[in-house]
Amino acid sequence: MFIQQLVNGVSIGGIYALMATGYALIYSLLGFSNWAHGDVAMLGAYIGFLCVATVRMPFWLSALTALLGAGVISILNERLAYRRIRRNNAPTMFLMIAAMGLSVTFQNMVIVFLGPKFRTYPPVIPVKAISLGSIKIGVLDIFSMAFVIIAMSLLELLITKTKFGLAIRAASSNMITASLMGINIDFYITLVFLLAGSFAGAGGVLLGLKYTVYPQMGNVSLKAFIASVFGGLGSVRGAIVGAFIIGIMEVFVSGFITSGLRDLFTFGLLIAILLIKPSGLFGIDIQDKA
Amino acid sequence: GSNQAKEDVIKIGYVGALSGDTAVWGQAGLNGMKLTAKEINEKGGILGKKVEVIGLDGRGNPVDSVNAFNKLVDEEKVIAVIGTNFSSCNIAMAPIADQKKIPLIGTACSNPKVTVDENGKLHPYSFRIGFIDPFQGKVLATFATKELKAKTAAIITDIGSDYSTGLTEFFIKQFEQNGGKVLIKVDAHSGDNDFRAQLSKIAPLNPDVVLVPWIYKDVALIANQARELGIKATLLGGDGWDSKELLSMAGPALEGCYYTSQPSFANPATKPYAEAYKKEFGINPETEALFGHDGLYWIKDALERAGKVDPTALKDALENTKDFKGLMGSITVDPATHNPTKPCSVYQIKSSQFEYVGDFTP
Amino acid sequence: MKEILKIDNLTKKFGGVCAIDNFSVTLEEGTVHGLIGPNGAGKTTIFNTITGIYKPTSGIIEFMGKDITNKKPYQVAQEGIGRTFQNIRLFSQLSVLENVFIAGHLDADYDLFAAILRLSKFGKKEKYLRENCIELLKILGLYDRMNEKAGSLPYGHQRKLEIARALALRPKLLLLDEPAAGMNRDESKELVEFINELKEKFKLTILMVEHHMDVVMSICRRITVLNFGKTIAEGTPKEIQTNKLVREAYLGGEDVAC
Amino acid sequence: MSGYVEGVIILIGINIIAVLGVSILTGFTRLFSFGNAGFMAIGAYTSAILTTKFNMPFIISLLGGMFVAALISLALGKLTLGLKGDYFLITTLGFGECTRVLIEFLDPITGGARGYAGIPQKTTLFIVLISVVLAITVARNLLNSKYGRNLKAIREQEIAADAVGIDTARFKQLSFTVSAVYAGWAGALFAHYYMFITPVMFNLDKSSELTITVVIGGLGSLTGSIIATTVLTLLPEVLRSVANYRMLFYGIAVVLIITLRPNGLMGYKELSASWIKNLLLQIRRMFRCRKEVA
Amino acid sequence: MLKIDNLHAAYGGIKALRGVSIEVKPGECVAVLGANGAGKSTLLKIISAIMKPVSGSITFYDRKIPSFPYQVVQSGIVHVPEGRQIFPNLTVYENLMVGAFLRNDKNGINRDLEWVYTLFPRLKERQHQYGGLLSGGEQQMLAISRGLMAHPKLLLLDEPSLGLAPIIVNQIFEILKEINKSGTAILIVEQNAYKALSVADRGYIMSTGVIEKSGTSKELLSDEKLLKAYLGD
Ligand SMILES: Nc1ncnc2c1ncn2[C@@H]1O[C@H](COP(=O)(O)OP(=O)(O)OP(=O)(O)O)[C@@H](O)[C@H]1O
Ligand SMILES: Nc1ncnc2c1ncn2[C@@H]1O[C@H](COP(=O)(O)OP(=O)(O)OP(=O)(O)O)[C@@H](O)[C@H]1O
Ligand SMILES: [Mg+2]
Ligand SMILES: [Mg+2]
Repeated sequence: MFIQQLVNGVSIGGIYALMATGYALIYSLLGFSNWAHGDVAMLGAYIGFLCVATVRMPFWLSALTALLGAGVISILNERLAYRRIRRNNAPTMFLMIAAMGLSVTFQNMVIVFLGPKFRTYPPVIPVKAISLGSIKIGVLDIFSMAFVIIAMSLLELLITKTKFGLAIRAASSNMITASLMGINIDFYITLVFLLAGSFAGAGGVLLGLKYTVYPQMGNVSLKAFIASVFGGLGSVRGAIVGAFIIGIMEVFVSGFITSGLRDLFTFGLLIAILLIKPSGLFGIDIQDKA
Repeated sequence: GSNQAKEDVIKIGYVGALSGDTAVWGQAGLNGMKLTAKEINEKGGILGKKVEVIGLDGRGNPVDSVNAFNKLVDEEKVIAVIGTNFSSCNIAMAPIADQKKIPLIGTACSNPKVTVDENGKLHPYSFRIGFIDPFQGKVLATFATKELKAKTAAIITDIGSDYSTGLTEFFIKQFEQNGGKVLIKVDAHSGDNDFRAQLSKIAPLNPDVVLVPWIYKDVALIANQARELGIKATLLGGDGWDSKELLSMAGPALEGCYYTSQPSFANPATKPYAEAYKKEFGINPETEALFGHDGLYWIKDALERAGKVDPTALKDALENTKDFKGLMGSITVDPATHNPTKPCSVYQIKSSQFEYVGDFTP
Repeated sequence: MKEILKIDNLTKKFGGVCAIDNFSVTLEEGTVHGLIGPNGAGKTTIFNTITGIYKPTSGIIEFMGKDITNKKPYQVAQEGIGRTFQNIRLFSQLSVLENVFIAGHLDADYDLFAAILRLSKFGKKEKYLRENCIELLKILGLYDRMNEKAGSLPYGHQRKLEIARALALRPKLLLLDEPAAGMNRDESKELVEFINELKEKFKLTILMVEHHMDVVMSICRRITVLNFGKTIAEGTPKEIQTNKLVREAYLGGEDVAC
Repeated sequence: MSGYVEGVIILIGINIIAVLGVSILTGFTRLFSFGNAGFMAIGAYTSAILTTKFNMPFIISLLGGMFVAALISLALGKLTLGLKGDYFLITTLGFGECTRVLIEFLDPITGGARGYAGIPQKTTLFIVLISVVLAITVARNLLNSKYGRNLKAIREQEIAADAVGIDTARFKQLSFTVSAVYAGWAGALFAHYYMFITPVMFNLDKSSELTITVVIGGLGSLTGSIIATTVLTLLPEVLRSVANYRMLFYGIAVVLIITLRPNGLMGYKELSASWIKNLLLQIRRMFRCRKEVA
Repeated sequence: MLKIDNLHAAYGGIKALRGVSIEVKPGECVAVLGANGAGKSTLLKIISAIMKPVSGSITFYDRKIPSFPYQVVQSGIVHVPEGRQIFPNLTVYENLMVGAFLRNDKNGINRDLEWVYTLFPRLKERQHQYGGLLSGGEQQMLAISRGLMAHPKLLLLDEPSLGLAPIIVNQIFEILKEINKSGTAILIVEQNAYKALSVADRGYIMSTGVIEKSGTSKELLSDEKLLKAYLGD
């Protein structure tokens, strides 16, 4: 049972991780919680669904379209809302509120134009589970886990080892000065939103395959937010670790104590960690030097 | 009051979730009513007057629903309101319906407190079409022990839902009274989508039946995940299962499982209505559409019995309903509780179709 | 003369970096004491340690005979130590007057109920405080701009406002971190006169970090020179100017005239 | 006045009280909270239980709700007020969710997810109006005293606030507790108006609605908060009949206001006689310019 | 190479520049002097395009200056801004690498890195420390070094001596002389007029948004009255 629950936890954590990555990426650059991230994932899931079920494209092409589509939507968010707020030099809280507004807008846009129905992907990938002794592992879980690990490793390399990474870290620290050093801020921000949006799209498609597609499915991104705080805001690695901590924690509390108190334990652990490490497990805290 | 006896339209309100995460039901209910109103008007209306349906959004939220109810009564001057499918919304609206003396007919809201308050006092203006949790819980438990010969049961409950917790409570009571044993009750939250942590606890206990008192979207997920984890037990559920969507979402995983509901789209009598609905709106109807249909006809029936368009007269006529025949079965109102007494239908899923098994009373 | 601040064997380490290394100094009441040294010598760190922003690794800080070593920043301020910041830290969205007003909060000794119920005590204290603040702004020459946002003042005025804010606290000891930074000679000169005036008027003791030698040499009674967190010299301006170590480590070949 | 209109006015009043609490916390101290609905829940349930189970008079229940909210804010603040920015925010979010989950879990006392019914209707339009006036006066007096100035100092520059002798921890706590008391107050009024409460009424959506309102009104403007509350409570009512487009328009409105008004509706300013006078002057000047051009 | 003609600028309603015209010729070092709030920093901000002018023209090598900061850097102008503006959560080394962002010559970058480390050994000692934890003066050294890492054709410096110890100030001006000799043009804003004019070929004196006076350094330094009036004795 313990091992089965661990498997369950890792599987849920994987989904959270996928959502948390894009979320952390944007946080690291613009310093705000993009509450619309989950809804971009939701739109990605719908795009993929419509491609597969209505247009009858092959799955791989549909998934790709979903990734790109979500990326483009994410860029549009930045272009139409966030960029203007950034230019106004408004506090970062404004970005977060705008994201919340976008989240409400997207969810209801789907309800109005596509209907509030629940939808399921046709079985393009086997949903079967393999048994290892008494342990059952979903094929889809293995597939999504592999995707998560590969995508994360590439991203980690991108951020720590390339000029792209240096540019976004510099920009996140001080945009005006970064542009004074020759960094094309708008370009890199667009790139980051594309990347984050595509991650969200991938997450959306995976969520759709595993569960169902519906307008509120993006609300899991709240877990991504919590995961990022666990790991240290803005740290992609931290967000991933945090995602798995939450996934496993939730499953263990649900499995061994009671689901009714699940959130209590999750937040209890969160506060406990923050009391010891005020900026999360991997967050760097540059003290405000007087 | 006699809001509008003189006007030549009869305005009936509908409160339901027209936006937000539960809009599936609210929109279906309103559509259903509009379709029905059209039908009634084509056949000459009620007491020679045309029916007009006014739907307002209550978001499935008690506060919004109360505001919507107030607006329907105070601004739109409706003489009765149908809705909602959420007990929480109706419990909040019931005292106001009493204050304003406007009948309120709940649809799938199943908490006893919708019509009878904390202290057992009747809300005179509050009615409902669907049945109450204790009733459905009892039927399910009795069906499990008597028909399925189940000795052991497990339950997975949506702890955030009054519907799910209510059904669970009364199922346990009856199941144990019938000599069965509830091996485990696990909690989960809707919106979680992944129930494997909870189901993994059920799997090794091998219960005969598993009660899944959820809404069909979650039922589909729970069923699929339960099978994935090797749970072979028969799954049981209530009227939350009642949607064609369930078949495509979980078909094989639910093969041979049962649920209780009102007579609904699995009932051949509803076929013409379902087709008309599909023709009009281009989508399959949800059960809430049938509630809208029956609610409106019920009001027609009562008004015609009362012989005049007046909310209080309507209330009295509703209270004295005997054997009103709707698409969801016949309704006879118990004047002490305003709950309809009607049999509960049991359906089975067989080769990915709903199959009517029979009517049961506990 | 009475000693007002006494720092004894103060050490502050950041990981491997020893920013202050066994530093000791004694300030006499009513004097201006200079603290100079190369960049990164540990001067700002000493300020931050005195004011409780950093906890010292070891050592004792005594203020008017009282041990304030491990006090919190606000407690140190309430004891009577005001300071300005090397990187200006004004309440930039608030008006000039509000900046000073805030710092005077200790003078407004009414309680929450008096404030909410607008008791007469509240009105009196507020009026008194407001007059004091305006007085202070007049002295500093900021009266004309008192309703402007602090953040939109030119650099030099911002530095003055920082001083005004520190004074509104009615401190006995004032710590100034590079008050003349970004000022030209003329402005520096004005500043020197101005600080001298303030010192008399408010009976202040001042500890000042500054890289403008003309300012330091003309105003300080004594100067401590720091390098790598250690004192390398202490004495009168004359002594410091001629000190070989100081010239090598800090002044370079420069000839500084007083 | 129709019952509907009265109901909407009461709802606006209750929302104003809750939003003022968030305004003090977020607009004037720059502490972001996504848990104030949790304090509302505490106020609502405490007062409801006091009224129904202990037969307390309404005023005692009301004060009881506020008091318990204050106590809990003290305990929570002790733990979390040291955290910065979004880290603090997430703990308040967690608090809000945990409150809801706990109320669901403590079924025998709170009625769980099925809600708590049978609360007598004690909140009247008159009581709400008095409460709103009181809430505004207290908030205004508080903010226009050294307490409010100290909060603003913390908002602007915490280190400098420390350096002028402001016990930042104490004042943050003050702000947090005042905001909790306001939320508890609103919650108690709410419970005794709608007569029925369920945990979902006080979920994350409610908390974020409060914060959205404050930001849209302008961080640092009480009148802005009041105007925004009125607008945002009325907006869905006006849109109620467009049914399924309702929340879509609401979402779009939020995005538009936040992108087009860089400082919210009111910025840091308060609506006052002189503000209006300035506005009129500006308009007049505009007219003059036109004339000159013409 | 840089030519500014009749430049106007404003913050909201406040006019900061009112018709400023200056010029920097290839290989020249030019100083802009003036009291607090004269508009010197504003001038540099406009050149590097982080602020938009109200009117006026700026050309670089006879071409209109681009409208985005990164394009300005691409064209060879680097601005070392007022108030250090280092990246607090990047290490010293990373800060320097951002300075060299547009360069692709690995060897050249490494050579320049060694060079700034020899200029400021302090930075080498602290190379893995976060920029935000440096002392004020160390940050200033880092800001200047970061600008040098870009290897610009024209270097804009806003009060480079701010907060630096006298010995370092002297050193900085020696360095500026050196890089100017090796062909980099410099436009420097300074409070320390004498120091600035000792390296500059020419100077402009600004007050409240207008150029009051210009001339070669020698001329300006010999004009006692002028120095007294605008720069304090
Ligand atoms: N929080 C910190 N963490 C790590 N190192 C620090 C920290 N604060 C200061 N330092 C280091 O301690 C040394 C002393 O810094 P400090 O700011 O006291 O110098 P300073 O004498 O004020 O210099 P300047 O004249 O340049 O302002 C510096 O080398 C700095 O890098
Ligand atoms: N962000 C701003 N908002 C409003 N006014 C500003 C702003 N920045 C500068 N100013 C005003 O513009 C004018 C010119 O400022 P600028 O910073 O260019 O002066 P400066 O010559 O660099 O002065 P300093 O020697 O103090 O750095 C000043 O009057 C200043 O008050
Ligand atoms: Mg310093
Ligand atoms: Mg400047």
